[in-house]
Amino acid sequence: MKVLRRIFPHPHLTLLLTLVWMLLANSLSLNSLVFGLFLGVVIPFVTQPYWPDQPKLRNWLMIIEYILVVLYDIVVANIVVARVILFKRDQDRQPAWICVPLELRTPEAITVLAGTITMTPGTVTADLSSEGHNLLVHCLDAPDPDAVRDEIKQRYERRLKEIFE
Amino acid sequence: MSLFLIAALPFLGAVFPALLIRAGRNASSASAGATTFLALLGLLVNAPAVFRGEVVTARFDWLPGLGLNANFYLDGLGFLFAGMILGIGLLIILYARFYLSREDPMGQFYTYLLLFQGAMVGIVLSDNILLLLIFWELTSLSSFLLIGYWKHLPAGRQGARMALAVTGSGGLAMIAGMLILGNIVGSYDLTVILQNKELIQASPYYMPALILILIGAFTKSAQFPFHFWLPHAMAAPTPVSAYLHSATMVKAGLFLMARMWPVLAGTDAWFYIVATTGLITMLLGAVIALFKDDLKALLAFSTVSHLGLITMLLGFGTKFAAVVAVFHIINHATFKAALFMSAGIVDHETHTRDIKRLGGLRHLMPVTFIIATVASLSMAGIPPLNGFLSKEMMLDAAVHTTWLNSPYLVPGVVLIAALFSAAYSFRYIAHVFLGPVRDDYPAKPHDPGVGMWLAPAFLVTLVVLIGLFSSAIVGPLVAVASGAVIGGEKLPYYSLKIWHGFNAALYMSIVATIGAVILLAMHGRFERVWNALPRPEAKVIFDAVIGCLTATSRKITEGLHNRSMARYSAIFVVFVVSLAGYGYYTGTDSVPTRIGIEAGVMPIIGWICLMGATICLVVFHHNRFVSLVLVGVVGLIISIGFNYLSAPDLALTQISVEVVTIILLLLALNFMPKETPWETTNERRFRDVIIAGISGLGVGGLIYALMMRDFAFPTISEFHLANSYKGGGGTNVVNVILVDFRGFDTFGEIIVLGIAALVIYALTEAVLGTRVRAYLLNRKPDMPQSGDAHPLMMVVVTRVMMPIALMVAAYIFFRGHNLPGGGFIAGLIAAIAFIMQYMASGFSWAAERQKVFYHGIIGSGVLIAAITGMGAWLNGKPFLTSDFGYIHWPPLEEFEWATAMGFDLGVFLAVVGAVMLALESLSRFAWQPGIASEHAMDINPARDDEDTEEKKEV
Amino acid sequence: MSHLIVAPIVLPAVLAPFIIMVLRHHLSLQRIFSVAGTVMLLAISLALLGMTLDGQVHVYELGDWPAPFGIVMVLDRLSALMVLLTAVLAMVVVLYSIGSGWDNRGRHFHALLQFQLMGVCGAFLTGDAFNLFVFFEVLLIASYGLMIHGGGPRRLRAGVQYVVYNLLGSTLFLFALGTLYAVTGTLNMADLAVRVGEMPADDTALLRVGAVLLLLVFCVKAAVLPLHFWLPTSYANAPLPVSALFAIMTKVGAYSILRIYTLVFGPEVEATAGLVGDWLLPAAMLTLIVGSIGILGTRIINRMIAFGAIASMGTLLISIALFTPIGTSAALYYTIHSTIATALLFLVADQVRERRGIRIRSHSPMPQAGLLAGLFFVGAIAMAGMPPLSGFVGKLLVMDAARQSTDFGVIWAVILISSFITIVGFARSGSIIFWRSHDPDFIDAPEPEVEIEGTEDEHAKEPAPEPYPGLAFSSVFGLVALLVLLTIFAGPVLEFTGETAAQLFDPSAYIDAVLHGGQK
Amino acid sequence: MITYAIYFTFSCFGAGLLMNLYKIATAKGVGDRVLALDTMVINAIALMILYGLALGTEVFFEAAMIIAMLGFVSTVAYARFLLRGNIIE
Amino acid sequence: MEFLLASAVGMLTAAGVYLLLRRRTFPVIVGISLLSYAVNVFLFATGRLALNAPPVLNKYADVPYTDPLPQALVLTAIVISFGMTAVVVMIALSAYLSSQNDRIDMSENTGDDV
Amino acid sequence: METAFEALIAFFLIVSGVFGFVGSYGLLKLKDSMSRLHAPTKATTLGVGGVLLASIFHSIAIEHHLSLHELLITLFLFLTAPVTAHFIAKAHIHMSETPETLPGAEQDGIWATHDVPGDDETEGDKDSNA
Repeated sequence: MKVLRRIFPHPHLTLLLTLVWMLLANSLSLNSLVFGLFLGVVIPFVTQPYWPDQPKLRNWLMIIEYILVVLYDIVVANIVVARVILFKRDQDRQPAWICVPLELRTPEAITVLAGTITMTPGTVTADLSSEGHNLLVHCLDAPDPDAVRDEIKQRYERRLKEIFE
Repeated sequence: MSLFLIAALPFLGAVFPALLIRAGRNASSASAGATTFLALLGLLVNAPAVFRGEVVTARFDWLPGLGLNANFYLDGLGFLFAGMILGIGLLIILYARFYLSREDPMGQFYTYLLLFQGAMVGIVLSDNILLLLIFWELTSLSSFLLIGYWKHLPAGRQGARMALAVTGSGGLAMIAGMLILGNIVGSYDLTVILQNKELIQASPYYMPALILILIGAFTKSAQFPFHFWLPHAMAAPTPVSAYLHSATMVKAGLFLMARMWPVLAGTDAWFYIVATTGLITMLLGAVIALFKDDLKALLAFSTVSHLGLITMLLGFGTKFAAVVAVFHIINHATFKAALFMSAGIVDHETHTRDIKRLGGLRHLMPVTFIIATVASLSMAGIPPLNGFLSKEMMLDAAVHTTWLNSPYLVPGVVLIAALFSAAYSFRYIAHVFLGPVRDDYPAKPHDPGVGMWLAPAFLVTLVVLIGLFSSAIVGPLVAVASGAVIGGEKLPYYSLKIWHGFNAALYMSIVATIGAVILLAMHGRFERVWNALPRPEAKVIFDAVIGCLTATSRKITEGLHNRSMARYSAIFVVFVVSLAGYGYYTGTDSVPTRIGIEAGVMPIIGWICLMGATICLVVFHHNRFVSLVLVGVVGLIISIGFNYLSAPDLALTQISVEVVTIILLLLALNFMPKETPWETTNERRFRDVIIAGISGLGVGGLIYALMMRDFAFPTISEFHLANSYKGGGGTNVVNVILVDFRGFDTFGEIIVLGIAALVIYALTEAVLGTRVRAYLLNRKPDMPQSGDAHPLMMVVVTRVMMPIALMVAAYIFFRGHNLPGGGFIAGLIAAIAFIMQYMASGFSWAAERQKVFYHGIIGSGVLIAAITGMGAWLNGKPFLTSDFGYIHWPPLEEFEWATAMGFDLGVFLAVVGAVMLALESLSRFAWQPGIASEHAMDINPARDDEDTEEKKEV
Repeated sequence: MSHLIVAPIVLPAVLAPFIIMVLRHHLSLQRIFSVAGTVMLLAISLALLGMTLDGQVHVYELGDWPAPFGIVMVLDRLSALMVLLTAVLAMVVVLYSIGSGWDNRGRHFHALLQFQLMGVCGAFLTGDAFNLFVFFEVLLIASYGLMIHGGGPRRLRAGVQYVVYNLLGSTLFLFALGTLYAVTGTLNMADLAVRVGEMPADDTALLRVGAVLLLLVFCVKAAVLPLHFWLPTSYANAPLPVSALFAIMTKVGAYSILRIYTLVFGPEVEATAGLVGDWLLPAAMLTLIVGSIGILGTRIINRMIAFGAIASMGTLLISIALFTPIGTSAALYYTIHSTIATALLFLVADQVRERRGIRIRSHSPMPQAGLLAGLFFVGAIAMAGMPPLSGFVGKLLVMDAARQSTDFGVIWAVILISSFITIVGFARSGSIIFWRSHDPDFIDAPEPEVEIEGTEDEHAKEPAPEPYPGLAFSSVFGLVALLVLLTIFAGPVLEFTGETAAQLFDPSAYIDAVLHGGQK
Repeated sequence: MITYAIYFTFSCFGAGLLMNLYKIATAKGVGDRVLALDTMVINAIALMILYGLALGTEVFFEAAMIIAMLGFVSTVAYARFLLRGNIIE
Repeated sequence: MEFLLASAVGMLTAAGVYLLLRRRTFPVIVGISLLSYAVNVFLFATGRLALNAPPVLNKYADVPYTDPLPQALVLTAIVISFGMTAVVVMIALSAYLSSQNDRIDMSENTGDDV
Repeated sequence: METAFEALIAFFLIVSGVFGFVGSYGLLKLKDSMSRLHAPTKATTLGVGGVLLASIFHSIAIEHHLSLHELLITLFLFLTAPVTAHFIAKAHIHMSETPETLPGAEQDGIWATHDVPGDDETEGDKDSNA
C-alpha cells in the first residue's frame, strides 16, 4: 500500500491529468489513453514535492451538484451584472465590501470558494484576513450586503464543506 | 664566411651578454667582443675578393611574393662601412666595459649594442631595399633602446623618443620612397635598381621617390632641419654616443645616399636638395658647436657639421666629390670616435662635461690629453693628420662648385664653416686641457686605466698613420669604396697626399685656421652675443609639436569616444540608414508584382492596438512599470498577429517567451529606479524622434517593398515543404526545419540560451561576492510592500496548474513534429510551470524542492542534442542526420519515432534549465535573511488548526 | 565527407556542457579538460589545414541534406587558416588564464571560453548565411560572459554598452538576412552567389540594400569607423586575457566581409557594383587614423591597445577593401599577424596591470620590469609595424598591394602617417611605464584616485591567485615565438595566403563543391 | 447565419480590444492598466477561438490555450510587482 | 494587410530606436526588445504573408502553405534575442547595483580626463 | 437539425459577443477601480465560454467530429481568472485602501494585504488573536 501510495501519490490527479491529456489529444484512441495514463502517473510523481498534504475529496455527487449550481449562477449573474453595467447609472450603483467569515479551513476549499465568488459576476474575492478566517468580497451592486454574504455561505460554502471536510 | 652569418652574428650574439651577465661583467663583454670579432673576421675573409673588385653575394628567397628577399652583397662601399661598424664596435665594446659603472645593467647594454650593430651591418650589406628598410628601422629601434639606456634620466628618455620619432618617421617616408623606386624598376633588388639609372630618372615618380628617400637619409644623418635629435641623443652613455655618432647610425644616411648615388645623383634636384642641405647643416652645426659648453654637445654639433660636409660632397654629384666623401667618412669615424671616447674619459674622471668647469687637465690626464689633442687637431684639419687630407680635398671640390650661377657661394660658406670647425676643435683642446689646473673639479681627475684609453689611443694612431701614409693604408679601401659609390665607372683622378701645392684649398685652410685661433681668443665676447641672440630651440619646438599632437590626439580620441552610448547608437543608426538608402537609390527598382492581401476589420483593430500601445510605450516610458505593461500588450498583439498570419509556432513561442521576459524584467526592475528621469533637452528629443522616424520609415518601407514583390527565384523552402514528411518524418514543416533541415541552427540556439544562463549565473556569483551583497541585505524596498507575500489562493492554484502545465508541455513536445509545438515551446511552458511555484510559494520553498541542478539540466540538454547528432556518425552519416520509423506494439496503434525527438528533448531540457537558472539567479538578489519560510503559504487556516490540535495533544 | 570538418564546433560544444555538468566545482579538472580540448582543437585544425592544401573545397552536409536546403560546413583554405589561428590563440589564452589565475576570478571561465571557440570556429566554417548569424550570436553571448568575467562596476557598465551595441548589430544582421532571403529565396552562401549572379539587372535596389546592411553588420564586428564604438570601452574594461582572445573576434568580421564579398557579392557582380569598395576603403583608412590617434591620445594601457587593435583592423581592411587577390593575400597575412600581436600586447598589459595598475603614468618600479619592458617593446613594434617582426612585413605587403590602386598615394600616406603616430604613442607610453619609474623624481607622484578603466578589479588588488606565473609568461613567449616564426616563414605563409586569395577570387570551385559535389 | 453571428462577435471583441487599449492609454493608476491588459488577454483568447471557428481550423486552438494558461502568469507578476516589488521571494 | 504590417514594423523600429537613444539602461533595454519584435516580424514577413495557410502538411487536401523557412528563422531569432535580453538585463542590473548608477553613458566620468 | 445547430451556434456566439463587449465596456464605464475589476469576469465566463461552446457545437455539427478540447481553455480560465482578479484586487487594496476603509475582518482584525510584517500595530493585533 505504501509503495502504491508512493507511486500514485495523487490518484485524483492522475485521473484529472489523463482526462486533460485526452482532451489535449482531442481523440479517444487507445494510444492517447495509454500515454495519458503514463504521463498521469509520471507527472504527479515528479511534482509530488510541490503539493504536500493533498486534500481528500469525499463526495463525488456533491461535486457535480456544486458545478451545476455554479454554472447556473454564472449565467444568471452575468445577465444581472450586464444590466447593471449597461443600464444602471454609475451613481445609482451601490458597491459594497463584505466580510465573509469562513468555516472552511482547507486551503483548497477556501480557494475553490474564493474562485467561485469571483467567477460569479458581481462579486470578487479581494482578500483573505490575516489568519485566514474571513474572506473580503467586493460587490458590484449590493443594496443588501448581508444577503450576499448569506447566499455565499449557503450556496457555496456549505457544499464545499461537505466536499472537502 | 657567408654574408648571412656576418649579418646574423651580432643578432645571434645579442643573446649572450644578457645571459652571461650572471657570469660576470667580463664574460658579458667578452661574449659581445668575441661576436663582433668573429663577424669582423668573417668580413676580412672576404676582403681579398672585394679588393679584387668582385662583389660577394648571398641570396635567400625569403618572401618572393613581395620581392622581399634576404639578399646580401658585399662591395667596396659595404666593406668599408661594415669594417667601420665592426671595427669601431669592437673598440667601443672594450671601452664600454670600463666606462660603465657597477650599477648599470651591462648585459642589457651589450645586447642592445649588438642588436644595433647587427642592424647597421644589415643595412650596409643588404642587396634588397626592403631588407634594407627592415635594418634601417631596426637601427632606429635599437638606438632608441641605447639612447634611453639610462632610464632614470629624463633627458635620456626624451632623447630616445625624439631620436625614434625623427629617424623612425624618416624611415617611414623612406618606405614609401623605396616602394616607389621598386615600382619603377620592377624589382626591389639593389643590384637591379642600380643598373636602371635612366629608367628611374626619367620616371615621373622620380621626384617623390627622391624626396621620400632623402627624408629618410636626412633624418638619419641629422641634416638640417632634422638635425636637432642628435645632440639630445647625447644623453646616452658615451660609448653609445661614440658609436652612434661617429661610425654608425648617423652614417647610415650617408651610406644610403652613397649607395643610391649612382641612380639618384646627377640631377639638378639632387644637387640643390642634397648639397644645399649639407651646406646649411655644415655651417649651422659648426657655429652652434662652438658655443656649446657641454663636451658631448660640442662634439654632437661637430658631428652634425661634418655630416653636413659629407652630405654636401655627395650632393655635388661629381665623382671626385664622391671619392672625397668616402675618404672623409673614414677619417671622421676615426677622429670622432676617439674624441667621444676622450670626452667620456674626462666625464668619467671629473664627473662633469661642462667645459666651463674644466681646464688644465693636461697635467692631470696626460694620456687623455694627447689622444684628445691629436684627434681634435685632425678634426680641425691640421696637417699632417688625416682630417687635413680630406678637408683639403673637400675645399678643392667646393671651390669648383657653382650654386645658382654663383661660384663664390659654396666656397664662401664652406670657408666659414671650416673656420668655425677649426675653432671648436681648438676650443676642445684649449678650454679642457690647457690653462691652469683648477681645484674645483667635481672629482679628482687622473688618467684612467689602460682599458679605457686603449681604444681611443688605437684610433688616434690610425688618425696619425692615415694622415701620414694615406695611400698605403686606406688608398685601396677608398678606391674600392668610391668605385662602388660611383657605380663601377672609372674613378676620377685624385690623390691622397698631404701636399697638393699652393692652391685655393690650402689658402682657405690657412685662413680658416688663423681665423679659428682669433675666434677662439675672442670666444667670451662672441659667446655673450650668441647667448643674447634669440634663436629657435629645436627641442622646444619638437616638444611643442609632439605635445600638441598628443593633446590633439587626446582631444579627438576622447571627444569621439566619449563613452556616450546614446551617441554611439545614434551614429550607428544614422550611418546604417543612410548607407542603406544609398544602396537603394543607386540600384534599380522594379514595380511591385504582388497584390496585397486585403485587410479585414480585425487586422486593422490589431494594428491600431499595436500602434497605440507602441506610441503609449514611448510616451510613458519614464514610468518603467507602465512601459513593461505596454511591452506585454505589444507582445500579445504580435503573438496574435503571428497566429493570424499562419504562423502558429511563432505565436506559441512568442507568447511564452513574452511571459518569461516580463518576469525577468520585473525581477530586475525591482532593484532599479522605477522612474526614468527627464534629463534630455527638447532639441535632443526632437533629434532622436527624427532619427527614430527615419529609421522606422526605412525599415517599414523596406519590408513593404519586399512583401510586394515575388521572389526572383523559387525559394528553397519548397524543398522543405516537399521533403518534410518524406525525409523528415513530420508534417509540421517549421518544426522539421528546426530539428532536422536546419537542426544545426537550433543546436547553436540552445547553446546561446545555455550560455546566457551561465553568464547570468556567473555574474550573480560575481556580484554577490562584492559589497553589493551587503547593500542588498540592508536594502529597504523603495515601494511600500503589502503583507501576505504568498497568498493562499495563488499557492493552491499553482499546485493544481503545475501538473497540468507539465502535461500540456508534454503534449506540445510530442506533437511538435507534426503539429505546432516542439521542444522549445514545451520547455518554456515547463519552465513557467516551475516559475509559478517560485512566484507562488516563495523562492526558498520551491528551491528546496528542486532536486536537480539547473546547470546539469542545461548541460544534459546540450549533450543530448549533441549526442543525438553524433549518433548519425555511427551510421556513417553527417552530424545531425535524422532517422525515423514506425513502431507497432499490439494492442497499441502504430506510432512514430524519430531521432529528431531526441534532439528536441535536448532542446527542451536546455530551455528549461536555462530559463530556470536565469530566473533563479536573478531571484537570488532578493534573498534576505528571514524571508524564507518553511511554509508555502503565509496564511493557512488549516495550519493553525493543526497547531491547536497539537497543543491539545500536548 | 570527413566528420573532422564539424569537429571544431562539436568538440567545444560537447566539452563545455561536460565541464558545466560534471566539473563545475573542480577548477583543476576544468583546467585540464580545457587545455586538453584546446590541444585537440589545435590538432584538428592542423589536420583541417592539411586537408585544404591540395586546393580542394570540402563540404560537410549537416543532417545529410543537400545544399542549399540544409546547412553545410565548408572547408577551404581560408576557413582552415582562420580555424587554425583561433586554435592557436585559444591555446595561448587558456594557458595564460590558468597561469595568471584569471580563470579563478569568476565562474564558468573555461566553459564560456569553449563556447566562444565553438562560435568562432562555426562562423569560420559555415557555408550558410543564417547559420553564420547563429554562430555570431554564440560567440557574442560567450563574449559577453567573458567580458564581464570577474565583475566590477566599471566593467559591468562597459559591458552594458558592449552588449547593447552588439545587440544592435545582431538586429541589423537579421534585417539584412531577411532582405536577402526575401529577394533571393535562399540562405546558402553558394546558392546566394549563383542567384545574385543571375539577378535581373532592372531589379537590384533591394538586393543592394541587403548587401549593404550585411556589410555593415560585418563592419560592426570588424570595428570599422564609424561602427567601431563598441570596441575601445569594452576591450579596455574586459579582463585582459579575454581582450586577447577577442583579438580574433574582429577578425571574424573581417573574415565575413572577405567571404561574402568575394563569394556572393564579388567585385565583378554587377548588381552590387560600387557598393563595397566605394566607401569601405575610405572608412578603413579613417579607422586606421582614428585607431592610431587613439594610441597616442589615451592614458590607459588597455585602451591604448584597444585602439591599436582598431588601427590594425584599419590596415587589414584597407587591404581587404582593395578586393584584389594580392590585397587579400596581404590581408590574410596581416590578419595572422595582427591577431597575435594584439593578443601579445594585451597579455603583457595584464602582467603590467598586475604589478602597477593600468594607468600610463610613472610608478615605483615593478618586479620583472626588464622582462616586461622587453615583451612590451616586442609587442609594440609588432603592432606599430616596425621591423623586424611580421608587422613590418605585413605593412609592406599591404602597401605593396595598394600599388595597383589609383589612390595608392593616399593609402600609403595614411598608413605611414598612422605608423608614425603609433610609434610616437607607443614610445611615449612605453618610456613612461617602464623607464620613468626609474626616475627618482617621478616615483609615485601623487595623483587623485579616480575610477578609471581597467583598474576596476578591486579584487585584483587582493593577492590575486597566481599559481603558475611561469605558465603565464611562457604563453606570452609563445606568442612572441609565433611572431618570429611568422616573420621567418613569411614566404611559405604568404604563398599559402596567396593561394587562399586565389581560391577566394575564383569562387566557382566553392560553388561547385557546395551545390553539386558535396556528396562525393 | 453563423457568418453574421461571427461578424457580430468579432466586432464585439474587436471593440472590446480597442476599449482596453483606450483604458491602457488613459488609465490613471497602474493597477487599471494591468487589469486592462488582463482583459485584453481574455478578449484575445476569445478572438482566436472565434477565428478558428470561422476558418474551421484547429491551428489556433493551441495558441489560445497557451495564452489562457500563461497569460495569468504575467498578470500575476505585474500585480505582485505592485504588491511586493519582488515577484519571486 | 501588407501595409499594416509594414507600418507596424516601422513603428516598432522607430519606437525601439527612440528608446535606444535614451540615457538610462532600462529604456534602452525596452527599446532593444521593441527592436527585436520589429526584426522578428520583419523576418517573418520576408516569407510573404498568407492567411490560413500554416505550414503544417495536410495529408488529405491540397492546400496552400505559407513559407515555413522564415518562421523557423524567426523562432531561432526569438530564442536568441530572449537569451540576449536576459543577459543584458542582468548586466544592466549588476552594473546598477555595483555603481548605483543606471546611466548607460559613461561620459560623466571619463576616468583619465582629470 | 443542421439549422437548429446553426441557430444554437449563432446564439452562443452572439451571447458571447455581448458579454465580451460588456466586459470591456464596463472597464471604461465604471468609475471606481474595484468595480471595474468585475467587468473582465464577464468576458471570461460567458464571453469566452460562449465562444467555446459555439466552437464545440460547430465541430460537432459542421465538421462532424467530437472536439472537446475547448473545455481545457475553460478549465484554465476558471483556474486562473480568480487568481488574477484576486491579485489585482489586492494591488488595489494595497495602493488605494486602508484598514479603515474596509470592513473589519472580525476576529482576525486585519486583511492580509495590510498585514505588513514589522508593522507594530498589526503585529500586536496578530498576537492578541493568536
